[in-house]
Amino acid sequence: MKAPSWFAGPIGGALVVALLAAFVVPGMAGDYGIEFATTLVLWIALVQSWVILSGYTGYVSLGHAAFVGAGAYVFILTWGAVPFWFGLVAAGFTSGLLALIVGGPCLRVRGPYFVILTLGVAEFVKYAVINIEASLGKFGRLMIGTPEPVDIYRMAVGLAAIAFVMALVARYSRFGVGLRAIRENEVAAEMTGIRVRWLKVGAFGLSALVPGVVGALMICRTGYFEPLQMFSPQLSLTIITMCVAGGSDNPWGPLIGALFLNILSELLWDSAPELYTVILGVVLVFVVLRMPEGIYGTAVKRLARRSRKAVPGETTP
Amino acid sequence: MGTKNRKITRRTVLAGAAATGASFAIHRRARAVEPVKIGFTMPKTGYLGVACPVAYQAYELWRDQVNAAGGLKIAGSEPRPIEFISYDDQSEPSKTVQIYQKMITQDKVDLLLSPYGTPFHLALGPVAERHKFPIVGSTSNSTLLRDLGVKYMWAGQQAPDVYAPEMVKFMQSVGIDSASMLTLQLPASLEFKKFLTPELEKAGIRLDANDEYPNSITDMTAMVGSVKAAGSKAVLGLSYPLDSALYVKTAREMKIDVPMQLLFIGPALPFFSQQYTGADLEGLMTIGEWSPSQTAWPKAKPFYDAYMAKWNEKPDYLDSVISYASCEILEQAVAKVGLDHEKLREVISTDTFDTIKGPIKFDGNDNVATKPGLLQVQNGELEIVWPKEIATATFKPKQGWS
Amino acid sequence: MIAQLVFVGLTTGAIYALIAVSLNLIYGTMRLLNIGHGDMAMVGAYISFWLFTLADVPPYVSFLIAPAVSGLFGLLLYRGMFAGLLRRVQGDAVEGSSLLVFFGISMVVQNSASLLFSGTPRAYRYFDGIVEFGGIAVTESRLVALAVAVVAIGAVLAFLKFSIWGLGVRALIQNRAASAIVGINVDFAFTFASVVGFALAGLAGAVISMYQAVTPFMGGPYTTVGFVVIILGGLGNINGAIIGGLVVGLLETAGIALTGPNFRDLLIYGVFIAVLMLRPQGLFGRKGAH
Amino acid sequence: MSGHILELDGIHAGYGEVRVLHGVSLKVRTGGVTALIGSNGAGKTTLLRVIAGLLPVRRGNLVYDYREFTDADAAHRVEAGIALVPEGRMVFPDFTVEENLLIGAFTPRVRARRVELAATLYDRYPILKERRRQLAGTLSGGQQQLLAIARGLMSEPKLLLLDEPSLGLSPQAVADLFRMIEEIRATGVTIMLVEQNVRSTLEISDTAFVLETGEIALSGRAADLLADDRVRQAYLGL
Repeated sequence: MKAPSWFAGPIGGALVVALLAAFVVPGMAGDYGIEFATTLVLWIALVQSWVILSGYTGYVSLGHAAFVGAGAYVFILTWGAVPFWFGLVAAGFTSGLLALIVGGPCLRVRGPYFVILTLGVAEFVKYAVINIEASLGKFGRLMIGTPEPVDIYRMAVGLAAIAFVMALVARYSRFGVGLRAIRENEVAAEMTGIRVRWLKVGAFGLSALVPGVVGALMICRTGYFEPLQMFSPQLSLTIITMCVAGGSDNPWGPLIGALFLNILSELLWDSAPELYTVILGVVLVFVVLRMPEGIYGTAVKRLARRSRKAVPGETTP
Repeated sequence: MGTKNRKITRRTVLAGAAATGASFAIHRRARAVEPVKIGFTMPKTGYLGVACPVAYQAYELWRDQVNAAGGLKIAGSEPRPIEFISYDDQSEPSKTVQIYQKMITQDKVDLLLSPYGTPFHLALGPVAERHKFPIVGSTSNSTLLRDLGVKYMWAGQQAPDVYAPEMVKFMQSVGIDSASMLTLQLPASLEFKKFLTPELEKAGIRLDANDEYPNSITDMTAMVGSVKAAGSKAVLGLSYPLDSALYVKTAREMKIDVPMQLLFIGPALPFFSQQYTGADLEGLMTIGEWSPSQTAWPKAKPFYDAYMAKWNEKPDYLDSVISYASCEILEQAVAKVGLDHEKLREVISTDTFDTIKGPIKFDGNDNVATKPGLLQVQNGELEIVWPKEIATATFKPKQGWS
Repeated sequence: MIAQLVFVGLTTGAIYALIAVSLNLIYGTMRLLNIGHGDMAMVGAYISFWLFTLADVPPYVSFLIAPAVSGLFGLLLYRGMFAGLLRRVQGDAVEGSSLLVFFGISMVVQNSASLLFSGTPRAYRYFDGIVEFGGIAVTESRLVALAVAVVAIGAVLAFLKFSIWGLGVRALIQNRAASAIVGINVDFAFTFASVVGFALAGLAGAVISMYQAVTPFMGGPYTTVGFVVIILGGLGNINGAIIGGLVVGLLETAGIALTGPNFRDLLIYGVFIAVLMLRPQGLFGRKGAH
Repeated sequence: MSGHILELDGIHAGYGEVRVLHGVSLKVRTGGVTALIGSNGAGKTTLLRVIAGLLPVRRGNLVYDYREFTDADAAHRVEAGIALVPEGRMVFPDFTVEENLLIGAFTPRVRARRVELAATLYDRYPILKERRRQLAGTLSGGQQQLLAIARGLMSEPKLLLLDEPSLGLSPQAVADLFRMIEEIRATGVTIMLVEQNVRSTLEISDTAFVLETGEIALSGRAADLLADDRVRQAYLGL
């Protein structure tokens, strides 16, 4: 799939939605609404970044927490010393760089080895940062003068839009064809001349840029940095949950997964404050067992069957 | 466990949908007076889930007591019953921020109690400031709250820069001239270490073994072994509940024979005395300046008894007590000036409050009335051994293990 | 001191090995990545705690009851969920799907426990005398843990080595199609692996409850260690899991004695990463086994 | 030499969306060697997998030993006397030679006699006895093939399915293999043989079927097929 028209539509659409979200929602929603929307939009940015490597190639990474944490750490280190925007960009690029460094060796292993290895690397980075902070005599760092919630929200919207476009381009460009060839059959892909190794490491690096910035925005929200929080493996697992719930073969699935789980969590924790994690678990099990292609994949399939027409964004089993 | 606040809340209005301020309670109890809504979050799930019951159990006890006595007294109006609006913040400060905003703007709570833990107080400071909503802090003890420069939040516990010198004074008073320090790599204990180290140095107390360990620790043999080899007169365990228990297990195996063995958080918790009793518990020290047997505080013993009766376990002398005290402060302030937030801020900032741990008075963000202290297990009960003014017993060196 | 460190490391390692062996039994046969394994240990720990607290049932009786309950749980999960999944899905997709299903189950189990029992840590005293021998002093519970782990692992090994069914399970771990060819009832063997795998996790939990506070969220670290261990030892390699468990146990005691306790995790994950870089199939895995 | 041990009637089977067999019907006589030949991708391996119960029948009927076996699972078929020696051998590489043999007698009918069955096979194939403690993964290709067949014999099959046993073997090993097949045949086991080595196969076979694109294209006595022009052209390169 490389039809440019198919490209332009969603990108334009993403921009329009992003602009609407950035300027209309704050007027309508109260403080709480903006906080909810920020959370949602940050999750969207995270899941879009995750699919670039893990959704398209099938290398399921549990290492996203490391990139979020590393971004947050660089951001707090540069806080006050460099302009705000520069700090954000530095956060993204540091995480990207980290991914490039660890990606080479990590991507030599496959399947469950890769899953657990990325978890191990993320934990390693976490405890490294904890030790560095402790040796510096730091005990959590406070940020004073962080941007207003509505500004953080707008930045998050922008970031999510960028992440979405990145995921979209990565999916439907030649780059994406290569990535998906890796998932289908890595050896065959290599033999057809695809530079598998570069592609994988490149995708890993690319997928780490956005979480770095997300990490920076996350600490802006609370004005506080503490490594144990920012490097939580729970975050990586939640990303996977959202992507799988939605379907992780294209940018639409994770988008829907993030929307679905955020709204569900929102509905549940209010009406059943202590049961919602339990119900969330049940929903996850149900989706995986009954809708293996995710909500989006299943919906597309149903629609296709009903209309007997080709539907954009084909899915693979 | 225990009774949960079974309230019916409105369905959250999602972003995008019109978040209207007009609230209609689906279910309103047939009461003449509308309850006072008090909101807070607790980390019921997530990594703090193990620690927070001591705090919310104190809140719930307070609510039940006030309601049983006819409701919350409000200056200029009839007493009204208390209704809690409480949520699980999943041990995530960002969730706390989000939920407090919701409670302020959508649930329209009348008053707020504080969440659990220092990072959560810090994250909440700016929210209190933005909405000009006073929050009496409880389980927060960091100098960072001061750095935040907020006018609507106060710390219940003393910051380490006040605490550390007191601890060292105590050590000098009992002739301790050397110590080993074991520090958990979490913010509160690292901060304590930072302020304690120079104080020890100033006082000429030799620091022998000085290790830090991560929260994932499962075995302390190596660390406690280095303490044993050092032969210090004190072990300062800047630890949290689970690793405090691990320390005791290991120290017992290795027969650590040190007169002062202090564990930051732990010995006062109920599960600790399920696991260790008698000679093992005897003589252990922890931080805190409260005891039900301090007769200078007439409310202390009744609180202890009521807590025991309701929850069938002892309160935590640090967290339960300060959480309850923060409720008392709010209660007394409301009785004096009503529910107006600005007036509340005014009175909380200036008045002296009579609580279960004696008078509390704030200067800036800090409680300046309570002197930080140390507790020691003696005959199975926690006694205040420092400061001298409120001591309920004198320090006895730890006498070995069972 | 060295003897003390090594011995304590071995007791810790033995429990890790027990958890890893059971995790590997489930992974090796069915290719299910059970990230709820530690939560089964948590269930076992609560069973042991409540039986002791409410009914004065001594822990050594719980060493039978806890595995029975968690084994039943394994049976229900296999019959209710994974039998169907394994029929439908093949290859890498099994690992991916099972990871998520178990993540969901883990959320349910952890938070149900939290709802039922609250987050308060629980503990009880049993086997808490101190035994001294050859310059080593340890709490009895450590010795009991060591003994239980050795006996349980020994029983599993003996079964795998000497019984025809054990041979069948080992055959299944190597090659599912070939196992079907020789007449192994794969479904039955899967059921067996589920029951035994979960039962051993419950047993480990009952043992752990003697010396560690019980909380709803205590399982997570054991799951992580379990995975680190089985990857160190080679996925599906039962002997590798035992040695891997002991290696991690020793790293935690002797390793941090040499470096410093703050390096605990850097050490464990560092060794883990290094091993995977140098020998991607694990210390004892066969090249191309996977 | 009477009757049919296996009767297939209109068998359809495949993998996922891919259909491989489109209505295969054939009857295998009891005793002797039946050859199944055909080009790559014709569905020979698939057919053997269907007979062994590794792949479900989608449509059609499978009767073995005059009993309905269409839906029986693999374990039941082994118990009833069907043994498959798969393509690529599939010995258990981490097992010793002995363990590989013993697991071959897993099915209840022979399980109790597994040690004596192994002893019999050791007598027949001394090389296995020599290597009994060696890991199967370290054997040569020819030895692994021998082991795979011996493992199949451990279940005392009535019908032995051999899938490409000569693949990758040296000429000497191939010759040994065909001698071994003749010996097994002499013990009364019915053999169904899939081979690329069409000439040698037809020479030792009694009957033969030619499978083309999932259907039976030709069948008859092996000797007749060896003389058939179409077979000579397509499979013997003459």
